[in-house]
Amino acid sequence: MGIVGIGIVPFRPMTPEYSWKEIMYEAASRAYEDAGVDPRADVGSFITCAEDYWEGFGIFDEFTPDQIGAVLRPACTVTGDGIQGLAQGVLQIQAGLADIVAVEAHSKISDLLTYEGVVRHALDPIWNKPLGGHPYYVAGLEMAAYLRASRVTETDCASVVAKNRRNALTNDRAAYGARIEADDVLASPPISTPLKSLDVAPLADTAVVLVLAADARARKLSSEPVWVRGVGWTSDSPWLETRSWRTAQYAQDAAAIAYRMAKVRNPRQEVDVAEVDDKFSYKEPQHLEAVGLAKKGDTAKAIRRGDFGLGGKLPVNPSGGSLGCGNVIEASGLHRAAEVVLQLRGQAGRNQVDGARVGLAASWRGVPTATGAVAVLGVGR
Amino acid sequence: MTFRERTTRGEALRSWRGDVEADYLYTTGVAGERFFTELRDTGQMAAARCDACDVAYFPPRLYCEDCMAPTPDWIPVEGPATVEEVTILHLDERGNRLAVPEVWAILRWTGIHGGLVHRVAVPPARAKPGLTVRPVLRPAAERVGNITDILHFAP
Amino acid sequence: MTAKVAKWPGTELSAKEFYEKVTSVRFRPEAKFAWSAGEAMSRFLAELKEGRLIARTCRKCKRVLFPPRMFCEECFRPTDAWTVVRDTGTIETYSISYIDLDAKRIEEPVYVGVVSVDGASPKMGIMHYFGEVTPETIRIGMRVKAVWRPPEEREGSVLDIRYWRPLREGEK
Amino acid sequence: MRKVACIGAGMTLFRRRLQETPKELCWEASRMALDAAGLTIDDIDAVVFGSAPDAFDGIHMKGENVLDGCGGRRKPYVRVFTGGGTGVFSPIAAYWHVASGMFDCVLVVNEEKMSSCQPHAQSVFGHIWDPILDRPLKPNLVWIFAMEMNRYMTVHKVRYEDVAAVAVKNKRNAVGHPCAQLADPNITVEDVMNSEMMAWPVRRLDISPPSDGASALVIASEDFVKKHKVESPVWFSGVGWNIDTTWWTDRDLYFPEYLANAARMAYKQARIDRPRKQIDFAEPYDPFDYKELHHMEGLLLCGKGEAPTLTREGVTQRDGDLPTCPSGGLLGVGNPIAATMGIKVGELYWQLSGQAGKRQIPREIRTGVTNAWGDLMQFSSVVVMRA
Repeated sequence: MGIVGIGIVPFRPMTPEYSWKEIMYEAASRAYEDAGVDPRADVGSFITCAEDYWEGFGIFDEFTPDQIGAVLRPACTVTGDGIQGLAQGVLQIQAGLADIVAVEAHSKISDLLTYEGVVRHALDPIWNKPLGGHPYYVAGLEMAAYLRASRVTETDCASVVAKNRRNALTNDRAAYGARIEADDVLASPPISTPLKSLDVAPLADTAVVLVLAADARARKLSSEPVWVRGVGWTSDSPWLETRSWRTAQYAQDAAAIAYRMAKVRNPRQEVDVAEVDDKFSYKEPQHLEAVGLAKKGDTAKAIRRGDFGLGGKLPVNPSGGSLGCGNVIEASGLHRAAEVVLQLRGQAGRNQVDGARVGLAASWRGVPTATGAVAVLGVGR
Repeated sequence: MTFRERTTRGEALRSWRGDVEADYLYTTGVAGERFFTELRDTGQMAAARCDACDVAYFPPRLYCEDCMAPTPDWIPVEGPATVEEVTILHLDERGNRLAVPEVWAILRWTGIHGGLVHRVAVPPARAKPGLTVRPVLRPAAERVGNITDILHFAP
Repeated sequence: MTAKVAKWPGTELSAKEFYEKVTSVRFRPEAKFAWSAGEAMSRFLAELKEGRLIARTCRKCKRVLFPPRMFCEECFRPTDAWTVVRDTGTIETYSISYIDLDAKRIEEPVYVGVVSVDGASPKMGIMHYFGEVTPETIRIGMRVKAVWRPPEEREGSVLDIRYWRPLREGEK
Repeated sequence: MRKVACIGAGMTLFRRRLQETPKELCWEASRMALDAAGLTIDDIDAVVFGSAPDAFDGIHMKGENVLDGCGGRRKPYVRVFTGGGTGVFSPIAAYWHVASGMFDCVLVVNEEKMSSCQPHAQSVFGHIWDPILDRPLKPNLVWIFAMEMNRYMTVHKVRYEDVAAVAVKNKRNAVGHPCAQLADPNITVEDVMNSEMMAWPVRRLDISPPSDGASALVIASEDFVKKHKVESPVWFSGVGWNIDTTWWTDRDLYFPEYLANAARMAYKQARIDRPRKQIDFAEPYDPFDYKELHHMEGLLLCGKGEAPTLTREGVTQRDGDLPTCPSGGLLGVGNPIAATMGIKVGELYWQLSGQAGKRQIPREIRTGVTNAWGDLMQFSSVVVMRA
């Protein structure tokens, strides 16, 4: 399978000039233009990644087909992250159900007035929800658990924020590029200790569409398609009480599946660029360890050496990540896969990682989930 | 931009208010009913054992999340809990700053898989992993039969 | 299946058990929105306030698209121009509702249905109320006209039209 | 393309109120399906979950919350969602998991707990409409059906009693279903015609009841079936799905074009060119009685406007030439939206494997078709299965 087209609407904190349909239409138009396909004639299946409560609809699936070209075509919603949607597209193509699949994910989170209320509504209705509390206590506890289990410190996490916001300054798609230092992060007000306000990726709006094609079609459509070498998606226990807090188990399991499919044996040597979920600062190192791109116990040193910076040994989140671009909810994973596509095509501008041939995108669905997905993308061969 | 034209007057753009709210009544379920009636009536807590996996789950449940076997054998959860991780929460449910921050913790019991995530009534400076705490229940006459019957934990 | 299974899972509760006996949690989430209406709907609402129904045209499929949209879902291209359509139309279908939003019974039934609007492409219309009709007189195919609220009461909402009434003899 | 079979099914009772939490319902159905297939959760490579709006159970990201009950922990697990169409769509997603070659054995679990929503599940249906165009009119879900039913009946000059006959047939068929909520061996067309008017032309007994429930299926590859020596697998021979425009007030509601598209997609894969001749029985989606008629026509099992005649002539009775909803359908067994997978794809499995007990169609059957329908009168999913 190859990715033959991407469309990204530049991230912004709010987008009053677009309805949710109009912002999706823009991403789809860009992606189909990029791929050189006509959605009304060429695309066999359409997938939108969305959750009703993020959107404010009883059944959001109703409101998806027109703006992605899916009227009177096979289309569905995956209530998950964009890489989970991408995975379903891969399966559909492998199953012979479609030759070309369009995968869409978006965030119109600025339409939501009660973000905390909706996140809280995802907590278990019997054991957690009735206790109240801002739902980010889950992230606070997880950060505490991770920092205690690793040698990564609050300062290391702060430097992740500084790196990603700075990377975002040279990414035209990012909404939150800024020159801030680790000290600024450490001095920002506490949310749920050790988590501070600048450790949290700010929300943003966008829409992202990827066009996926079967091998033969991909070769026809593109001189250099970006191949989906492997994809994996899993969940740890949804119970806060019995899940793994120190390790991102879901990311570890998802990566294992993706690597097996991609025949990646030594990720640290084979992956040239990574875009891993950083909805909270500590998630970047935690995810890097889980997907085998940082060695447990060594991560802090690698951060301090600058291994994950632009120009480092393994550039991580050169796009700026969620911390720098903005947290776009279910579109986060799909956006990062698209950023990896740009890197592998050599179209990442100032943030280009030289000679990138294999890239990884890893997503997480955010608090309170323990679900994530991993895609391994590559060019050549 | 993908349209033929766009308005350039900010005031021309509308937003439309609404919600997706409703009232809910969640039954606590088969396992929850057993747990919460016992907690309400006797103040006791219990975990559900999976014999095959030799694991006692807390909160108790109907089935083993690992092997999917039923877990009809319950054992009491007694003694103090240990604080495994702790966080000081500075925001309320709506994102406003709390005047008095709350202490939340992951609480574990020896020999039990799982535990609870709950508030701990302790000054933030004393809120550290390793602290032992006990549940503070609502007075017996005021219990309602759900998790709020445990008001918080305290040393 | 059936023969082998002695007891089918599921613990049935009566209303009394459900509301009064078993342990439970009551909760109301906070999930409030202010959806951006966007380019097309913002204009549509503004025109309603002026007592007009507006559509968009697509040069490729030659349709007059109502309600208006900035892109044509058939041709997957941007639509081309605004055009005012009429406030008369035809009842495509209807219902006479004896229940409200929460399925509670209401005294006076509500006449509701789809009206296709004159000047838009065939079958293109909106859902709305009908008035000045009875169960005996309302019918599919009936010609109707919008009854607008007075200008000072309009808010830029579909409720700026109170309902659609039968077109009178000789009225166009 | 790999051959894919259903090798086990399970479901809970369908009831107005069940005590189980959503995840407990999922577990009960999953456990039963695994037992029926003679498997344990270790045999399952991936899990698909299906459910309709989060707003029924009242849990944001409901799929995440229930995943342990579905056996999805530490496995590839995903939830797909096409409104009411989910009941026949999540099995299609399970199908592509296996057909892709990536997984050998997949569990698909569907669940709905509508009783959580107070005072009535209807309160949530208010949120399924367009916020700007529709919601200000305070619409009730029944309006959808009423408007579509009226259009259908008017275009084809259908008599109400021929529509009511569907409710009678299905509620009677449900007598043989151990999970049924509204089975009634004695119901008559008069009972339906005399039931309370909800939204003309829809009366109370035209409508399936809101329910709590869950269902599960085990879906496996041909290799797995052979390796495990599975008895009476039932094969997927075609799948299809299709969605129409969101602008439902721009369409003629008398015929479900999207369903015809979905059916054509499934029939092409199943090499069916004369559905009426090549299909032995059907489980059309029947949340309302006229919907069965609408869907028989959309499934191309008869011409436009012919379904009422087939019903009147007894062709669709269990012992007729084209039995429809031998399960008892949503009208008789209940309507926990997505969980109706158990009486749609589940019924195809049980009928084609000869395990339908009292509901078994009394002649040899080889091919069955089912569909579900959802969103705002705009989506359908279709599955064709063969013994």
